[in-house]
Amino acid sequence: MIGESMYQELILEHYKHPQGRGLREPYDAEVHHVNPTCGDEITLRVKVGDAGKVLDVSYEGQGCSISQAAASVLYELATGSTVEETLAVVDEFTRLMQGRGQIEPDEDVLGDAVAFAGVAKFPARVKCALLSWMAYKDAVVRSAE
Amino acid sequence: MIGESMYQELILEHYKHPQGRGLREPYDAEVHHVNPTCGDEITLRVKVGDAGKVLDVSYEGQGCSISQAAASVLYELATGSTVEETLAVVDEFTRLMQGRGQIEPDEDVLGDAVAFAGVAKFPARVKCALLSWMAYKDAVVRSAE
Amino acid sequence: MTSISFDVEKIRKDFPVFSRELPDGRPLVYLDSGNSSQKPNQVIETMREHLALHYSNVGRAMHVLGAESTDAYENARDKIAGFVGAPSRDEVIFTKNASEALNLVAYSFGNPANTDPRFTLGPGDEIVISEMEHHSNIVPWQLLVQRTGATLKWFGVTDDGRLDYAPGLITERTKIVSIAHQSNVLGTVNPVAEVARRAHEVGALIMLDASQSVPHHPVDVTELGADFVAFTGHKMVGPSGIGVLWARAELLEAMPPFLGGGEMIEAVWMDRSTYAPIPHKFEAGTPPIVEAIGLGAAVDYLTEVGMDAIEAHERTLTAYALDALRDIPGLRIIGPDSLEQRGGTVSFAIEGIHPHDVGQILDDRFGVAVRVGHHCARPLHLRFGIPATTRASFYLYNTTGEIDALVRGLHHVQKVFA
Amino acid sequence: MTSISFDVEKIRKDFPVFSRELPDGRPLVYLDSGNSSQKPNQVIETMREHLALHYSNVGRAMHVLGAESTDAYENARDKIAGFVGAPSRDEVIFTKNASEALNLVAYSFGNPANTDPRFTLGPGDEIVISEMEHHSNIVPWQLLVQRTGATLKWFGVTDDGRLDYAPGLITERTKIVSIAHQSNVLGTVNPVAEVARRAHEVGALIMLDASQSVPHHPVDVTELGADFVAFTGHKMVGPSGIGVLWARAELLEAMPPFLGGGEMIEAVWMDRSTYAPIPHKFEAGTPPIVEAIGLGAAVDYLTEVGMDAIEAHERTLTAYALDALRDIPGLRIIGPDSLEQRGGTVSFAIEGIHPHDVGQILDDRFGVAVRVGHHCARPLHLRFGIPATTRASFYLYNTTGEIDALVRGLHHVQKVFA
Ligand SMILES: Cc1ncc(COP(=O)(O)O)c(C=O)c1O
Ligand SMILES: Cc1ncc(COP(=O)(O)O)c(C=O)c1O
Repeated sequence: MIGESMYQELILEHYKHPQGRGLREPYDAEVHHVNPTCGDEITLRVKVGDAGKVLDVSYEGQGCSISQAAASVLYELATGSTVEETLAVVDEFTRLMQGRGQIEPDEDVLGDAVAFAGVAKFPARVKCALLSWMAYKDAVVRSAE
Repeated sequence: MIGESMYQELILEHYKHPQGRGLREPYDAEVHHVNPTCGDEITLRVKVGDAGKVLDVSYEGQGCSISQAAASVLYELATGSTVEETLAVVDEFTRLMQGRGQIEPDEDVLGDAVAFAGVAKFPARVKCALLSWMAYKDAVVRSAE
Repeated sequence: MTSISFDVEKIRKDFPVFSRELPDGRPLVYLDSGNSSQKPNQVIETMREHLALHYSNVGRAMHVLGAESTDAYENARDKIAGFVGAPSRDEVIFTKNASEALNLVAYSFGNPANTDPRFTLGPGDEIVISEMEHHSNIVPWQLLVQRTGATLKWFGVTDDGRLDYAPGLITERTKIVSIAHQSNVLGTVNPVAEVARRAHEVGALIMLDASQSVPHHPVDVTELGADFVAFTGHKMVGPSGIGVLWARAELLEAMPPFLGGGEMIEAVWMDRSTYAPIPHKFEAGTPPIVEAIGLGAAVDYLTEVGMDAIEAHERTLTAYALDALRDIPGLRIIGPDSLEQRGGTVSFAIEGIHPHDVGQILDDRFGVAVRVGHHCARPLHLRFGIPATTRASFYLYNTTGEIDALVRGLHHVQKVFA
Repeated sequence: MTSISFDVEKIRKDFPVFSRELPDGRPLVYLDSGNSSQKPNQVIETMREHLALHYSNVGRAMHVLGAESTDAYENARDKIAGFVGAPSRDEVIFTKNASEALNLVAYSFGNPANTDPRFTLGPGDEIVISEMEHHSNIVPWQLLVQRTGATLKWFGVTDDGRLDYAPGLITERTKIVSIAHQSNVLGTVNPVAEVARRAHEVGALIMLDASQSVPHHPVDVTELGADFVAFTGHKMVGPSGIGVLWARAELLEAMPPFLGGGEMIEAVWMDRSTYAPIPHKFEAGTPPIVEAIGLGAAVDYLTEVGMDAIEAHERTLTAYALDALRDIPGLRIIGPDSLEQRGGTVSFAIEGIHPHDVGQILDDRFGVAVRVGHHCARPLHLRFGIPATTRASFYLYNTTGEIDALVRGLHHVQKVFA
């Protein structure tokens, strides 16, 4: 069951105990993204420091466990890395999610985010998983403007 | 093979030796019908006498053996009968042709025309068989006007 | 729980999918027939045999295979005409799904090349739908008003999930009313005969989206009083790729052609064409031949089981489900919670748990297949202030035991997210 | 006659129809693949298995069966994209047949709700087609000019059955050119890259009706230089009920939606909607799921045999047929009588005998299935001054022996009507 299950313990853990949740100051950019098909929403802020280091990712939102856990995992992966490093992870995560279950995830790049691999088989859920990650990408771009 | 074949000897016989072909005088009505899908054409005249007796059906046309033989068979069945009798045959023939091969033909009513039963399975051919019969019906209606 | 005469175990044996196991040995509990139904061997085998031994194009071919295919295809039309009480077989148009049937009718309006006053449409003219419609009965009309400048109006939905029917919404300006016979979310069966009467009173036409009624109830298009009725093969134990538009012959004759091409013509010149008589006028190109034949087999299958018996069986299941779900704390049924004028589709929300999570855990742990989301009826969900619901929908092959499995699953979901 | 590496007897074993006998023990000689092709076990079995064990609706379902169906359906899209060299899988739109694909593009023009200048259309604007088109590539454009007041123009056809290509017909006023890649009557392969270049030179778009080329030749949509390409599953050993529109992504994004409904939306409110990204934007309602999956299997099958090998085999058959037919007194080939730029479709007229009679006797006595009539290309027949032709069309499973049977049959026909 574990192999098949989309509900890896890790996802439930993040859903029940979201990391880094809440909107914090200071921030360079804030974005608000909505998934119109299911009503999931997220507001997300980023603060980037010297040498492109991501100092904080703070967020607030509502939605299913997948979308909420994805934001929590994102927070953990992003803070402390450089923008460049995190964008590489975002790209790999996007590739995995849009791969319709056909793609072998690169665990070295993805870390905990690999737990979402099962989601890729359900097109309707892919957007849930990507919501916060797309918001993050958007916010990073704006923070550099 | 005989049972299946659309090309009953009778049809070929009528095609090669059409009965009553040619346009004759006198007549009460003349019609010209075309089958636009395959280019078959017929010009047909009727002369009706006392007590609704069909005195002559004369025609000229071009097309496949089915359409030509159908006109020849029509000529034989119609001349000498009453309009009312022939219209009953036309109705039964139409029913047979439009029955998609599902209908048991009434041989007593149809006489030789029963040879066309195999045509009903080929929607593209049904119009060939009906061309002269529809022209006849049309001409009879006009002759009464 | 179900009557002796309805042998659901025997019926299940006709559906090969029930003999399979899901990964990790989960059984399959399929409660998603409102989305699409499973297929019996009778349908699968009819299609296989036709593809293997009798296939060819229809209508235009003049050889043995062509005659066999044409016969089978046109016989399917006869069967479907009989199944819904169509006065004439020529009124049955094969489409690819219900959505195409709805769009076909929508595209008949406001076509500058057609002057029949019933189908002209422009600013000032009105179209009436309802808030409980499937997107396939909303978007075609939105696209139509965008093209023509006509106005779209709609009936609301009451708190208990009924059509908020206000006859006054249908006026002299209304050209067409299009509503669901049965809601795919609420299960509500609408008073369509009454709405049809009102539409005709003001000279408007009426279309019914019967995608959720024809598979589950005996339906007679004449009794409904409708002008157009759309339904879809895949929800009635038939194949994908086939839908049906029934319409009164006189209207089909007055409508402009929709798709142009082979089969729908009488004669073609480079600069103009004349069109084939109905039904072929609306069937451009090679039709879904084997799919129509499969739908014919589906209709035979449903008829043999008996539509009355199917309706009664689903009623039993629905009563059982409503009772069982009512007992779950924090569960709210969206739609009528009595059996009156409703079918076997039950949607609900569970306090504090997103439907996506409900559906996925039911599937992951218990093999229970339900649908979660807005079920292509987003405006209806907006009306109830929720982004999504969980929906269980029943069909002839379902059992009360499967509803028990659903309920057990829901208890587990609540535990996981407690 | 065919090369060792192409084992036609082995291929024929994959097609169950060749193991059947026609009534009265006639063998089946199927020379009507230009109308619709037969299906190999690989396609039939893929469909049967999916219907039996993996079926459910796609996209919207979140359970094991939903994932299996969605996977299989979307994999089919990948396969078809690969088969025709589409730069992106999102450019492959599933329709019900080639006719729907052609109509979809025609309906994209002159829609008052869309302002992209490439798709506006009105009086003064021109559409260019040709006299050799199938009705499915004529009537949609006729309907479009009737709705919009644009002008329809066309290339003629030369006496030897070639496109009478005059670049000057395509002008600054031309919005779209739509022509066949290969004629379904003449067999002629048109110089489409040249026509595409000219169309693009004046800022017009170009659509190719590839219904008769994709099944028979290796086709790469990018090499063709086209903007839109339509083809159909049933002519390429795939099922009925499925067709394909390939188009450049950028154009699909600029086009207005065609059919509205479930699956093609992003968000719906009662008064407006936003649409899904391509390809789903053009796939309203439940798609032909099992049919797309079957087409995927068809493409796998053709790829395994090899499109180059199929093309070479058909070339051999065509050369053999042209030689043999030339020897029949009173027989006139309509179309190129050399192998240059032509495919395996040979149409002809026989002095003094109506094609209906030719076809029916071939079938009746010899089990030889050819097509007779105007093959949905009536204007082309008018051009040659004949109401109808007899057409033999070849595919990977045909043999030179079958062409011998055709020739024997034609001699008999001449005897019957002598
Ligand atoms: C050249 C050509 N175009 C279009 C079509 C139409 O294809 P379909 O019938 O699948 O829509 C055909 C086949 O009938 C064809 O041969
Ligand atoms: C009420 C209703 N209308 C229309 C549709 C659309 O049917 P299809 O997807 O076959 O076009 C559906 C099903 O999806 C439905 O439930």
